[in-house]
Amino acid sequence: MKIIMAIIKPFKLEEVRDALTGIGVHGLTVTEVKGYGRQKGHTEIYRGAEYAVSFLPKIKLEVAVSADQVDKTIEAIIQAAKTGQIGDGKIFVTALEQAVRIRTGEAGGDAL
Amino acid sequence: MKIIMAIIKPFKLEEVRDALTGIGVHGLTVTEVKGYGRQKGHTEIYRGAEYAVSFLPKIKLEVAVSADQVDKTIEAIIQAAKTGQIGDGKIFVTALEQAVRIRTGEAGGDAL
Amino acid sequence: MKIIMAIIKPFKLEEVRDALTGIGVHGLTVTEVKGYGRQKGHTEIYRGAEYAVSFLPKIKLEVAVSADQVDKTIEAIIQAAKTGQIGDGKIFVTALEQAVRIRTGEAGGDAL
Amino acid sequence: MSFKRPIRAGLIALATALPLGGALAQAPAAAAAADKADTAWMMVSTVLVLLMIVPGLALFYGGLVRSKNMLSVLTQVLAVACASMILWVVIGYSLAFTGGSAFIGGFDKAFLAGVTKATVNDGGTIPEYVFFAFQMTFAAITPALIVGAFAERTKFSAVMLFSVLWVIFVYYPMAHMVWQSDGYLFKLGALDFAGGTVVHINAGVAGLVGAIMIGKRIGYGRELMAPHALTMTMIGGSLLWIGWFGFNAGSALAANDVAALALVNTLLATAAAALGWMLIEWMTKGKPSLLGTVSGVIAGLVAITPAAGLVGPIGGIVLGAVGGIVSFIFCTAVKNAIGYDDTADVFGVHGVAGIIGSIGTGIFVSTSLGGVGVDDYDMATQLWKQTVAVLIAIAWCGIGSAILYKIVDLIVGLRVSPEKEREGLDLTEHGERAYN
Amino acid sequence: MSFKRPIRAGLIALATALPLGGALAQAPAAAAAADKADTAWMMVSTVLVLLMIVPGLALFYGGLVRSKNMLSVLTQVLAVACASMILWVVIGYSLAFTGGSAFIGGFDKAFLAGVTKATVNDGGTIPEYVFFAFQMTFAAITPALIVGAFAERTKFSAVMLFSVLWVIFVYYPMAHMVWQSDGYLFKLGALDFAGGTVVHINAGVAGLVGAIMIGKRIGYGRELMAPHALTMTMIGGSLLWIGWFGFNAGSALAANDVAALALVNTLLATAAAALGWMLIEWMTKGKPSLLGTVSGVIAGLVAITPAAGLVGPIGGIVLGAVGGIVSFIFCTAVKNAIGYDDTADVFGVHGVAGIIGSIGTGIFVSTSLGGVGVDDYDMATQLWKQTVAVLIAIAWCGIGSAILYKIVDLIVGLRVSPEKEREGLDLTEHGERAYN
Amino acid sequence: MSFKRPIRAGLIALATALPLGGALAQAPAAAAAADKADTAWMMVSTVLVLLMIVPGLALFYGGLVRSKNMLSVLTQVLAVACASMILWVVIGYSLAFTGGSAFIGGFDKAFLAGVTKATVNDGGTIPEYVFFAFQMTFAAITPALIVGAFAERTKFSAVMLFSVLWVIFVYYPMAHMVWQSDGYLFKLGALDFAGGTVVHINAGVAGLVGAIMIGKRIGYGRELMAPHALTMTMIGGSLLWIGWFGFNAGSALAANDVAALALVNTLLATAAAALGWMLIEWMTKGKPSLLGTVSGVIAGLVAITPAAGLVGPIGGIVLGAVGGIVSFIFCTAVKNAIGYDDTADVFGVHGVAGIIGSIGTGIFVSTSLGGVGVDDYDMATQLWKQTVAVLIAIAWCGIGSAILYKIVDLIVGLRVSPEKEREGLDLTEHGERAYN
Ligand SMILES: Nc1ncnc2c1ncn2[C@@H]1O[C@H](COP(=O)(O)OP(=O)(O)O)[C@@H](O)[C@H]1O
Ligand SMILES: Nc1ncnc2c1ncn2[C@@H]1O[C@H](COP(=O)(O)OP(=O)(O)O)[C@@H](O)[C@H]1O
Ligand SMILES: Nc1ncnc2c1ncn2[C@@H]1O[C@H](COP(=O)(O)OP(=O)(O)O)[C@@H](O)[C@H]1O
Repeated sequence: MKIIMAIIKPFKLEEVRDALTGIGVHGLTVTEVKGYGRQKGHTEIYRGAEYAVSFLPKIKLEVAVSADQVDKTIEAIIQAAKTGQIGDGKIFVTALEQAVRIRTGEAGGDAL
Repeated sequence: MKIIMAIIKPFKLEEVRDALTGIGVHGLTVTEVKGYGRQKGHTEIYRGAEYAVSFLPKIKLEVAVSADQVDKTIEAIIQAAKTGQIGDGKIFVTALEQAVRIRTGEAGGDAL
Repeated sequence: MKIIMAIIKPFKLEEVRDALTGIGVHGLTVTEVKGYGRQKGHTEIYRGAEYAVSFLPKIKLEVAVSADQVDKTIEAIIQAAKTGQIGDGKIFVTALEQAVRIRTGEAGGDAL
Repeated sequence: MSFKRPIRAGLIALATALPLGGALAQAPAAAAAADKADTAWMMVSTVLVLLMIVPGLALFYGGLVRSKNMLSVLTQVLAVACASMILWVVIGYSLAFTGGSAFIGGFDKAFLAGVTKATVNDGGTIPEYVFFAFQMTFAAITPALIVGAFAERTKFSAVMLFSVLWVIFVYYPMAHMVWQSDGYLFKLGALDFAGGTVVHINAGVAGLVGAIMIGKRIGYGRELMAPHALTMTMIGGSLLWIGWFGFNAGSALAANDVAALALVNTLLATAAAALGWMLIEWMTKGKPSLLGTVSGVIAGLVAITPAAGLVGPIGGIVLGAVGGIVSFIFCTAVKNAIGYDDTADVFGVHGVAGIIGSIGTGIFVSTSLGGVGVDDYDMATQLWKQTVAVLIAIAWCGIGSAILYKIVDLIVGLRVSPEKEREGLDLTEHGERAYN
Repeated sequence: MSFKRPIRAGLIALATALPLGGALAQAPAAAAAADKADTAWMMVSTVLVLLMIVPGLALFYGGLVRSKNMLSVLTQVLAVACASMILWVVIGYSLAFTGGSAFIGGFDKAFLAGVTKATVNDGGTIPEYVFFAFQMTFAAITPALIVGAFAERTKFSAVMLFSVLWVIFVYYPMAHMVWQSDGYLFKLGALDFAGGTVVHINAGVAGLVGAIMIGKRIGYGRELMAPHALTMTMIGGSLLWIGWFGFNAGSALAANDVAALALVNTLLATAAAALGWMLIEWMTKGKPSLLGTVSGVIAGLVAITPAAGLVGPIGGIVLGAVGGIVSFIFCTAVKNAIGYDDTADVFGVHGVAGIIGSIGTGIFVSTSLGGVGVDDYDMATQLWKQTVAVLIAIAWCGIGSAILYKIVDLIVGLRVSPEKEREGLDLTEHGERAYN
Repeated sequence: MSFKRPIRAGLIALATALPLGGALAQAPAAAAAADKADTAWMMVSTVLVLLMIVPGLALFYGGLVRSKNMLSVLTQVLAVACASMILWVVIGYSLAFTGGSAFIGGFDKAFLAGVTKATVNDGGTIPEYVFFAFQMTFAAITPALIVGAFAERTKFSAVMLFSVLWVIFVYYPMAHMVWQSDGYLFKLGALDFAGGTVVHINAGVAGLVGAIMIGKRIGYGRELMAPHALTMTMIGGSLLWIGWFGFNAGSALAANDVAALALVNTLLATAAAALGWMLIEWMTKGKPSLLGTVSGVIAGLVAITPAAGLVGPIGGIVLGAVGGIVSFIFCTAVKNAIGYDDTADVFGVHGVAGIIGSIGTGIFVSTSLGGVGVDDYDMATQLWKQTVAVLIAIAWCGIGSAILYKIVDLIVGLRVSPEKEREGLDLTEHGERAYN
């Protein structure tokens, strides 16, 4: 099993969610984060104080999937989240050693 | 060492925290997240606009533990977080290769 | 590749960001979290209700780096985030199996 | 001092000195002409009391609950006030402010029968429409005050049904007894300038009974239930203060020297109470808090309500400070000792400071203490009268409310399911969220 | 009933009965003396209408948009109101309130020429300065009402330019036609106590045209666009109610019985509308919401505006309830069926309830229904006059606004780029963020 | 123009023209009767000034700080105002408004000695209680204005102690000098209609001295210190505007033509300043911001304060616009050049616009510029008098404040520890959090 963590633009969340359910991924966890990268930030001005803000609002998705779903999950996310402009985000894949469903105690692939 | 990431119902946080300290786990990090899964969402209505909201508030816990603590940590979380109803959440375990305590520079198990 | 996750004190974020860009790390993702550990919490009083709050505001950083950058990244974070007082936080390193840049589809080290 | 005294001018102190008999018959008051300055002031006062309710009270309570129940509190306060206003035109005004028995009025003015642009309030100088509207805002705020006590766990339908029944069976009789010239407490000579018994003790006791009968919130005492938005509580508390000038100085029913005195007292007693609560909290808990200071503001306002036009400024300061300090003790020590869950401390603030104010009015009205005095004043006698009024209010409201909660429980059920309580009333009862 | 009637006392009903000719000439009114009680009330009313705008309206709208556009809405409301005030002193007051044609006034009082501390409003009892200021707040709120319709996607420069042009070419003529004694609708005898046509239908129609011409927000109908802060909407709605007493009862231009009636109606019609919207929502959608109840408050206020001093309290309650229910139907069913994107339902609430109120005033003004009556009243005739006024307002404003939007689009462009709309107007148009 | 002029009617312009001697002796004013319309207006004005403080000023400042210090600002504003009110009854009113030297009054009215329901303000038409209350709100807001300058780093105990000392040693003498008929600046003939020197320059200078002496916030200039809730700042700014009508138009002490003029100016100057700040910011920084527009509102209000009843509407517009623009320049360019950390720009707005208003009043009071005029007016002379008043205010307040800060530092310490400052004052000084 793998955990796929994707950083995407906030307004793409619904599309990505739909794309994932489209390929049979029915669970995910979402966090509001701030991202720093190549995408240019903006300047905020409050009276005399000017701030160059380089952290931009992003959405972080975490999806646990079985190993064989990894590729099409990545594919689906890219498809849905891509705008082609800087700041579209990243997908990171890490190994998931164990998964447990709290309600039932089911473990492994059954827990997803 | 492992990182145990658990998604639980928000009101279970205090109980889980107590359960973990009960078994000697004295550090954890908590994030407010939104979860999407089998648990049914709800409908919000604002004048003429109706939204089916499928993302539900959850709490994500991250706990770094030594390998031998993994099982009892999982056990403790299940014990405390379980209500038996859909949406109780998941526990995910991933390998932790290195841990460092910023204050002291201690590394490995000593850092936890 | 590795993912370096660091829990730091909120007011250290800018310094750490600067330290990381200083060593050539130009992307990171930041989450507001609450931490529980040795650092003493505080008491809040609302009329007759007193709450011992043990969860303290922290910042979680996630940085994906190539394997050879791990050490100097850890070093830079420690350097910048350390105050020497309890609660400075932790650095956790996990393996990153795959990274993809959504915009271009680039994978691996090129995606960082 | 012998200015003409309108009914419910808060000047019950003078009751015995004035010939009321004739004026109280439903004689056409139309002959009297309204005074434009008094009219202007009383229109302002009416608006100010509405400001106390929305957004004042709604925010004050809303900030104290958890974010998942914010909108439910706001909705309850607004809807209860609106329902009470419509009831007021239907029967409320008539039952409270027409002659009848010593305990309740009649139906003569139901649906505002006989009230026109030309009628003037009984013995007064303002259009009866304005008097009607001013009193309506009192009838609207009182049931809204109660909802703070059982917030975060009660069904919206139950809140609405209870409020409607409560204003009819508890509020109108109390208002009649205290403010109408043939009312039992009015005739007794109990002093209540602006509504210490009718509004505050009444609401406080109803809240206490509700908090006990509906039961504690799930997790009370174990889970963190910190106020989710003290800024809103502070805005609400501030607007309550602002609006309270309509409540207190407006209760003079004229832009005169009595209103001026009530204005001064509503400033000073409140400031004293805010500092009182803040300082005692600082001394006993180690830190002076915003919530404490704002709570002191409300306690001071409640304490000065029955006394506003009757005591001198120094008396007002003492009354306010005592109100603030005793309410603090009640909300921190006594409440925890007893162990009920009054979400917004409706009893601890409105009930307790209301009682202190009502009793204290009997003391500080004394000319020897700077008060305006009462004919044939005798402190012991006056204190006895005040105590009777307080006890009647507690008894009437306590018993009446208990019965009504029971009835509502049988009809629609008082409490939401534990799942709904967990998820929050905003989503489950109202289908919306406060923060997106 | 024959009290002296100042111009724009909202008492157009009496127009035909009064000899106006002479008084309207720019005869020096300075001889008349201001009444201090009326002055006090009208200064308060002026302040209350300003309270409707800031923070009232700004928060009411601001809470309804997404957090990334909060500040843009607040800025637009504030800046538009300020610009409209400055315009008012330059030419607005003169164009609206001096004699001229049946459709627009002249330039006699541009820059307040001839207005001094000693001049009194035409035929009235308050300093002309106060009359000027009171009317100014009406001219300030009307364009600010419009911005809710095209919020979240319109350039700030476009909003400012449009507003300036709109008050000049749409608002001033309408105000003149309805409120000035030689205005077309004034002479026709159409009733509009406090501004149902001039303010609400006018703003509602301009909003509708704007929403359609500027187009839907990106993602409208697909993405979640839930109100980001209903607490702010509730505060705003409440302050609109509070301030509306200045708007309605202030339109009597005196602290008299007419103001008193308007006060009562502004309480009761609003409460009825709030409950009306809440109950029908409860019945049809399953849950009573805060947003629904607050929307009912506004719908009720709009509906009672043209009728406030003209109908009896029971008529007011009916009018309010109908206004609330019909606006609900419009904002939920009709709007979705038609498919335009009026962000804050400016048309659905102000337009629709404004029309209901304007027509309904023709009915409930009838003495047989408790109204104050009109000389030679005949329901059919009066309804016809009311309908003419409504149609003229819709046509004038609809056509005028469409032309102005087009002009603004040509000069500065109406809409921000999609990227800016995505990122939010707060950052891209104003360089700041609401929540840090 | 020769209406009767009460002490501190803001009409210092007429000082020389009136025989004051006799009236100023503590002759029993009780014989005079209060005017009910004036009383109504002044009670409203008193309430409005309180609205400026809570929640107005508290929110205006609170929104500007970081969320961890929100409650500390709200608590400071509220508690300082309450303390100042209690002090006012103890000695403040007497020291400011009884005869004595040219610099300070006596103790004759300490604890309101001799003030009863029957006494009327000196030479005026309102109950002395109302005059007392109105002035009390001025004494309450002034020290509260200061706290914005050193917010986010100062001990609560230090704030309280400083405020108490400051009102006694700085405010009362200034109020006496400017507003009491034997005061130095009153006799000099310096114009200050509603408190430009006593309130705004005074608070601005005290804030500046405090910001410098207490030092910068940790991280100032390096870390992001963006306002955490501009919505609150906007609500606060709006309520300041609303309440300022009590401050300015109330300073006429009557519901008369002077109040009417002040009302108009308080609308127009403010609108002009808001637009002025917004436009110059748009031109120089590229974007018009909400914070800028709201800051302009406050700058305009401050600038028009000393001039409100003395200049014509066009003069008011010019004064407001200049106030807004110069304050903008100061808060953006000058402040950064000098390099002190005045958290909420108390000096940049209140100090700077206060000075502009005070000086400008000397210009625009001229009848040739539409002002009401001063007997034997000569622009140079008047400007000199205005300058003297400004310089005295700066000197008196600057030196006095510096000494008091030093004393407070010695007794309780001015500043919290760096750890506490990092964690935020809400938790460390008040034990509570704003957002849960
Ligand atoms: N090395 C990294 N580690 C963690 N997150 C990263 C890293 N680089 C980028 N990100 C995240 O991805 C987001 C997008 O990256 P950015 O460089 O702006 O654009 P792009 O992915 O299109 O090249 C960033 O805002 C940040 O949240
Ligand atoms: N595949 C997944 N990857 C990541 N998080 C998941 C996944 N599936 C479920 N979750 C998280 O677990 C929560 C509970 O899952 P859900 O399916 O609703 O209930 P249950 O765990 O009881 O079957 C979800 O809200 C989501 O946050
Ligand atoms: N075992 C753990 N797993 C996950 N996070 C931890 C763990 N221990 C500590 N943390 C995080 O690190 C933060 C700092 O830890 P703490 O024990 O307070 O101080 P220190 O790191 O200086 O010893 C905590 O607030 C928490 O967020």
